[in-house]
Amino acid sequence: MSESLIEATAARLFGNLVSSRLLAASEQGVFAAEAWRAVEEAGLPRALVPEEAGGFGMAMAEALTILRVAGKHALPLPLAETMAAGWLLAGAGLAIPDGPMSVAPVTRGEALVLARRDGGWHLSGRATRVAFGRDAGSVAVLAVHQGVPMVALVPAGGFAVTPGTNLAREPRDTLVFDAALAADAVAPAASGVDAAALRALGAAMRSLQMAGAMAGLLDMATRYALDRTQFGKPIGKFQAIQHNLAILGAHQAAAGAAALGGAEAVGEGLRVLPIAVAKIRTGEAAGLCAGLAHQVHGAIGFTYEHGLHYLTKRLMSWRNEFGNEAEWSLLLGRHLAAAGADRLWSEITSA
Amino acid sequence: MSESLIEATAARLFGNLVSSRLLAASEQGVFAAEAWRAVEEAGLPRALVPEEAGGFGMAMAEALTILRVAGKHALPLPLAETMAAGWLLAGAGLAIPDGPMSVAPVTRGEALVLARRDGGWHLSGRATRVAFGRDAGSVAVLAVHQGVPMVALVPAGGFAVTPGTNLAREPRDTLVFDAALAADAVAPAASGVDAAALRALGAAMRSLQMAGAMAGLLDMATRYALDRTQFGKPIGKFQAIQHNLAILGAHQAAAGAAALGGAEAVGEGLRVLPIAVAKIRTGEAAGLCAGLAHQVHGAIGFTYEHGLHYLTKRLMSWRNEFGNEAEWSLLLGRHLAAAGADRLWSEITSA
Amino acid sequence: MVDLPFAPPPSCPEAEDLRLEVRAFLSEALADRTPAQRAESWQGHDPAFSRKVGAKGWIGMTWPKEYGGHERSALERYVVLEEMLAAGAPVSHHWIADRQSGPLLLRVGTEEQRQEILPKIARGEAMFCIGMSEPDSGSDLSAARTRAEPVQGGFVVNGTKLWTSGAHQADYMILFCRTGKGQRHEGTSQFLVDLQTTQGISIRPVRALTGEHHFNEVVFTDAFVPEGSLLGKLGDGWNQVTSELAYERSGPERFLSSFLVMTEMLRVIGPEPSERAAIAIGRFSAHIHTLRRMSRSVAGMLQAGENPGLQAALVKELGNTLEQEIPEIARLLVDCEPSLESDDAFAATLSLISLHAPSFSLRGGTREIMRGMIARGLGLR
Amino acid sequence: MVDLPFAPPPSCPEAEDLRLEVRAFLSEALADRTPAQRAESWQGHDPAFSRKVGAKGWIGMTWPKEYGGHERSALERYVVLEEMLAAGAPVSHHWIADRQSGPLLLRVGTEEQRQEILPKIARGEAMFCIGMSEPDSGSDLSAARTRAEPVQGGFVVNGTKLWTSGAHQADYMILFCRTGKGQRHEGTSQFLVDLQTTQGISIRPVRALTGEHHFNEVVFTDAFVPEGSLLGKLGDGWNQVTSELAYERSGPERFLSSFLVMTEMLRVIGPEPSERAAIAIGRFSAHIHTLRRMSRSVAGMLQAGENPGLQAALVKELGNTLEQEIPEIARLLVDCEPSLESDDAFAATLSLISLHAPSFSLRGGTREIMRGMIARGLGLR
Repeated sequence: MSESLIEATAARLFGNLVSSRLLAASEQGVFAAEAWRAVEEAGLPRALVPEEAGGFGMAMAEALTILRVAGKHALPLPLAETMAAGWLLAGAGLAIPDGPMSVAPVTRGEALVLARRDGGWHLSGRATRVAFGRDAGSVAVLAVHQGVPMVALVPAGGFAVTPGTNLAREPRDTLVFDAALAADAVAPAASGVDAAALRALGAAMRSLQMAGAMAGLLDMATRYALDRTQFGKPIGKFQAIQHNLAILGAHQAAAGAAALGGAEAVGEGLRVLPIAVAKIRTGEAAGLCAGLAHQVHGAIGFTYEHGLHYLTKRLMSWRNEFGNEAEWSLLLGRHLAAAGADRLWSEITSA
Repeated sequence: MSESLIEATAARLFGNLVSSRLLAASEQGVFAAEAWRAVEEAGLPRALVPEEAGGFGMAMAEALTILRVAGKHALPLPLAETMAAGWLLAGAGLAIPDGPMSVAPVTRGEALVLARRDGGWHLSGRATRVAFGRDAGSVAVLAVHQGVPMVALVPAGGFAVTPGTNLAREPRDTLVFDAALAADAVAPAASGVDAAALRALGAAMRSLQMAGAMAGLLDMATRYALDRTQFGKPIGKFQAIQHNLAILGAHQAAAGAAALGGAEAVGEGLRVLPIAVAKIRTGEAAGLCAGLAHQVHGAIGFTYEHGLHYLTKRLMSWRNEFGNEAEWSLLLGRHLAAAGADRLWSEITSA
Repeated sequence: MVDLPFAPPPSCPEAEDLRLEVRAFLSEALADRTPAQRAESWQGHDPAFSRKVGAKGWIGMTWPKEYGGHERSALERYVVLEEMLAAGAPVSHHWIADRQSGPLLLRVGTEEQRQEILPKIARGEAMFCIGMSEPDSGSDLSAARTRAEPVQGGFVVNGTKLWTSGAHQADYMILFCRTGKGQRHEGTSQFLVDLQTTQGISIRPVRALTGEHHFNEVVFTDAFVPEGSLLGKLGDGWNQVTSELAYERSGPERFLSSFLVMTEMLRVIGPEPSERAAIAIGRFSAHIHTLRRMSRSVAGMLQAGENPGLQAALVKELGNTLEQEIPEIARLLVDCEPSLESDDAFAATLSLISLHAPSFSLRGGTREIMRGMIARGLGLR
Repeated sequence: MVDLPFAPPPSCPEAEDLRLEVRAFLSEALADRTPAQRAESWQGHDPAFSRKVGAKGWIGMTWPKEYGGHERSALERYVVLEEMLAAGAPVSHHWIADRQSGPLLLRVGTEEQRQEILPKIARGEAMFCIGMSEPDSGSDLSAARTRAEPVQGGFVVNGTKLWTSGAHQADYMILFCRTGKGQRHEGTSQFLVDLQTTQGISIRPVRALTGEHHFNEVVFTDAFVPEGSLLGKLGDGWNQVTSELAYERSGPERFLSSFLVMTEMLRVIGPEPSERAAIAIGRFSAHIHTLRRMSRSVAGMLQAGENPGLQAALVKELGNTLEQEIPEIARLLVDCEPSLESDDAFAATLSLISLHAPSFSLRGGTREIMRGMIARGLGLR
């Protein structure tokens, strides 16, 4: 994985912030507020926001690579979600608040309803599996009004939270909205931005996080194999372990390539096919790499104390979020089948 | 694999009969007539025929294990087919001729038509992928007449043959029937014997042949790994090769167990679920074991001169015959789904 | 002729009557157990349940009656085991003792040890744990460093055991440690350690990645064990432990750990599944059907007094692969964001089993160790 | 930080124009080729086709113009390669020379060798074969025994090369053999052997399991090669061959060998596939899409003059797995009894590729060798 300047910066920051203690506390439901402030001070949550709206003005593909680094460190913060919220809000021309944010809805088939009321708006509906919903200072919501996708900014308090978690005990909450919003808290989404686009952005983000987590696994597992001695030599000298690490290495490399392809596609107007590829390929690699990393680590990797599980549990969760491999494969496969056999190759090369 | 007396006898016989030269000639379309005579003299083609009809009166499950041995030696003869034909004929109370036989139809969806004509019968229709059709002295045919499954014995000449082959260049011919048959050449099939039953018997037989072929692969690949030296030691001393052979060994053991289960089910009135299990499990193992055996052998196994391919090409063919894994899995899966979650375990234990 | 012999399983018609009896018992005894609790499989702990199982005569089934056993066949015992696993019964209070510690005592224990312990096990009242692994001795058991030094009237034990499942709940530990001067396999012995009465043992939880407490670190500090606690022959520990491991690996728990994912998936999918789901269900069931046959063949070997070490390794190799594959396929057949706290039965079951799945090919011997054993069976080592 | 660096592929917009040009050429040049013939992939042999490709300027694309090359980028060359493979073009007459022998000559050849040979290659008129493997030297190249002894004016070669693809059709062989006293890697050299004029070479077909003739055994019996045929430095054979192998493994032929099965499967499955088929098509395509990206990254390394050995091994590891998986899944999605003689395009394509599939993870270096290289890249060896 070649590293850009922004990635190097993020790696230094996250490396300093994230400890086993922080991760364990986060699993207990304690929001890492101090770490969040440091990340916010570095400006990272606004990485997808254009310069004129208070962001860096960085190319989107490059900005998104921050999430690969976050994934590698299992950063227990709503960085991806706040970036996505900022992108939604900036696209709609809405002001972007400070503080952690999230986006909704994220689950297929869910929709929120906006209605005009008293010169302002009223938002209602239910959104499940909202990442860090309980910790968000505000949530950027996508809702349709009279056929037009609208973006609304809803501050905490504008929704009721029922807590839930994923396998890594990251918050994945159910939010029930029933809120009056001021007229200027709602605006039409940027052109082309709708529920499918938000889902695609989420898929691209999780792909990058997964690619980072797998790079972390490769690093941890290889180091462990060089350290741990059994039968009189480091286990990394056994051909079977070498092969396991080689396979892990190959799949994480593919995941990294696919995820970067997805990030580029976000920058090119959210081209959906490379994002599908990214989520399919990283999702498939996730389980495989997690399994191999555990196999190399043996019993120690199965303990809470050892940090391996912070990465493997995230991988086992993230691959299901914003559409699993089957969902995206079905979309991609149907597209290719409709194009037909004689266009298969040209579809793949132009996707 | 534990060996019965009949298996030991068959192993000795096939071991003497089958040579690389015989196999190469068979691939060129030369019928191994001399070998056939020896197999017939040993009485093996009648192994499924009851004593009163001129057979051994052996238990069916035991008799079928001959086919495991045949598979192991890649016996290039219609032994399974002649056994199946004898079983069909004996069940219908028809006389069983000497000589190689085959059965038809064997392809899903194909049916032959019997009509009364001139005090006798007329058989018409087309049957594809009939094993050794061109070499058969006669073909035992299953056809429906007025809703009743009938068995007919059709001597060579009673059908036109268009030759075809499988990947191992075993004859898989298209037969077009248009024959007048004497009244006593046709009789109702034994109770419960219909096209599905014939297909199940075929599936059980191919499962046994595959299990045998995989046992042969394990033997060949293990010996090769002990003989072949690279990097200054037998390749079988490398952990990666040991693991490949262990996986091959495990899957061929499962294939052997499943195939014997299928054979027992034939003896218990053609119970279809264990036969489905046999074909699914051996079919899945077939490709895996063939791939591993080739991987262990390296380039030499890829040459015509080396005998490995006689087994691997058969495995890659047989797994598709009488229903591939998907077809049988669909049948089994639908059965279990219809029974429901709370009966899943009891269905598996009683199948 | 290189081969891996697997005899057809002996037939055992009486086992099928027993099966119905076990099912009737379990349907009542487990009525209140949620799918997520059932998914704990043989790690579920419930001493009251184990006592009930003991009262039914389903612990120590194959042992002589004089030691509280029931002199039934290994095939009958097999039926009880697989029914317990398929139903998700909380068997951990008696499982290890029934599987390996009891048989070990029968084989090498003194008459006194047998008389004292075996009836308690058979009643479901004596839980065992296995003190084999150590911090530097996982797959490589012969690197164990815990040592028992002979003293007046017994031995003094020092050292640390790790990954000891259930030590915090167990009554006894079978301790494997060094007692002599030899290297590696030599100079090792086994002891029957009473965890309730022995001084100098501290047990610290080693939490699993789920936060669950199954494993422990067990530290022996000048712990005195009496002479009578030596199990088998002094210095014969390696041989004893090797045959104990064949027992440890011989059961259906090596391929049924994910079975409840299948059950719950079938419930979600319903009676008319998609082609894709039906094919997956059919395929998994064919694998389980075959592994059951192979596993009954292993039971037949136990019944005949043969060592099923190689065959058990083959079953475990295939079974672990299947157990790990089932949740991976299931999650794609039923769209689901897994969560341990989900009140959806499928999601909760899938979550727990997915998190445990990586351990299936570690516990009871890693995949590498199993494949090495099979390679040895093929004459490659 | 342990990692396996993979730079994003450089962008190369001009390559996309070229792509359209190649497609137009191929759609005409291959119009009469049946699916089964296309399935032969880069083993298909057609000297007239190769001459046409040479005339288009698509052989030796990156070489200096003074040697008949076209000074285009490795990314442009990559586009030509993958378009040829995806279309099933019969490229074997020029493939090896373009991929590795030409670059080898460029790197280490004498000016005379380059002037004489490279333009011929670039015209598609010089077919090369690679004399590396021997009966006892497959994966272990350093066990080679073929020897060239110096004599007046040149060398006399004795020994046997095996698995030499296309030797019976080739004009030249790049011979790897021993020339010095050292063991293993030491004392080896490479020679450019003119197969048309050299005496003492006999070429015997080694038929493949399909009956096809691609491989050969090439026996050298006191074969004299002139001094000027030494390629590179005497004794430097091992280093030269190692970097040659990185070229051998760097191309898209390591993951596209089964692509035509997908094409023909899609034709059978039609525009409205079952959920199961659509998911499989989507998944395979995602893998190919990703491997293309990685492979373009390798091309970028070649362009930058970097050694892509490790990255090529990663692509080959993943690519071979995919190539072998595609026919295995396809046969279950479309019910089919394969036969090489079938007049059904899918069956014929599937048959040929299924039979060849086991060789994908052998040719160009076995899976074991690739994984060993990756492990070395991770610092484990």
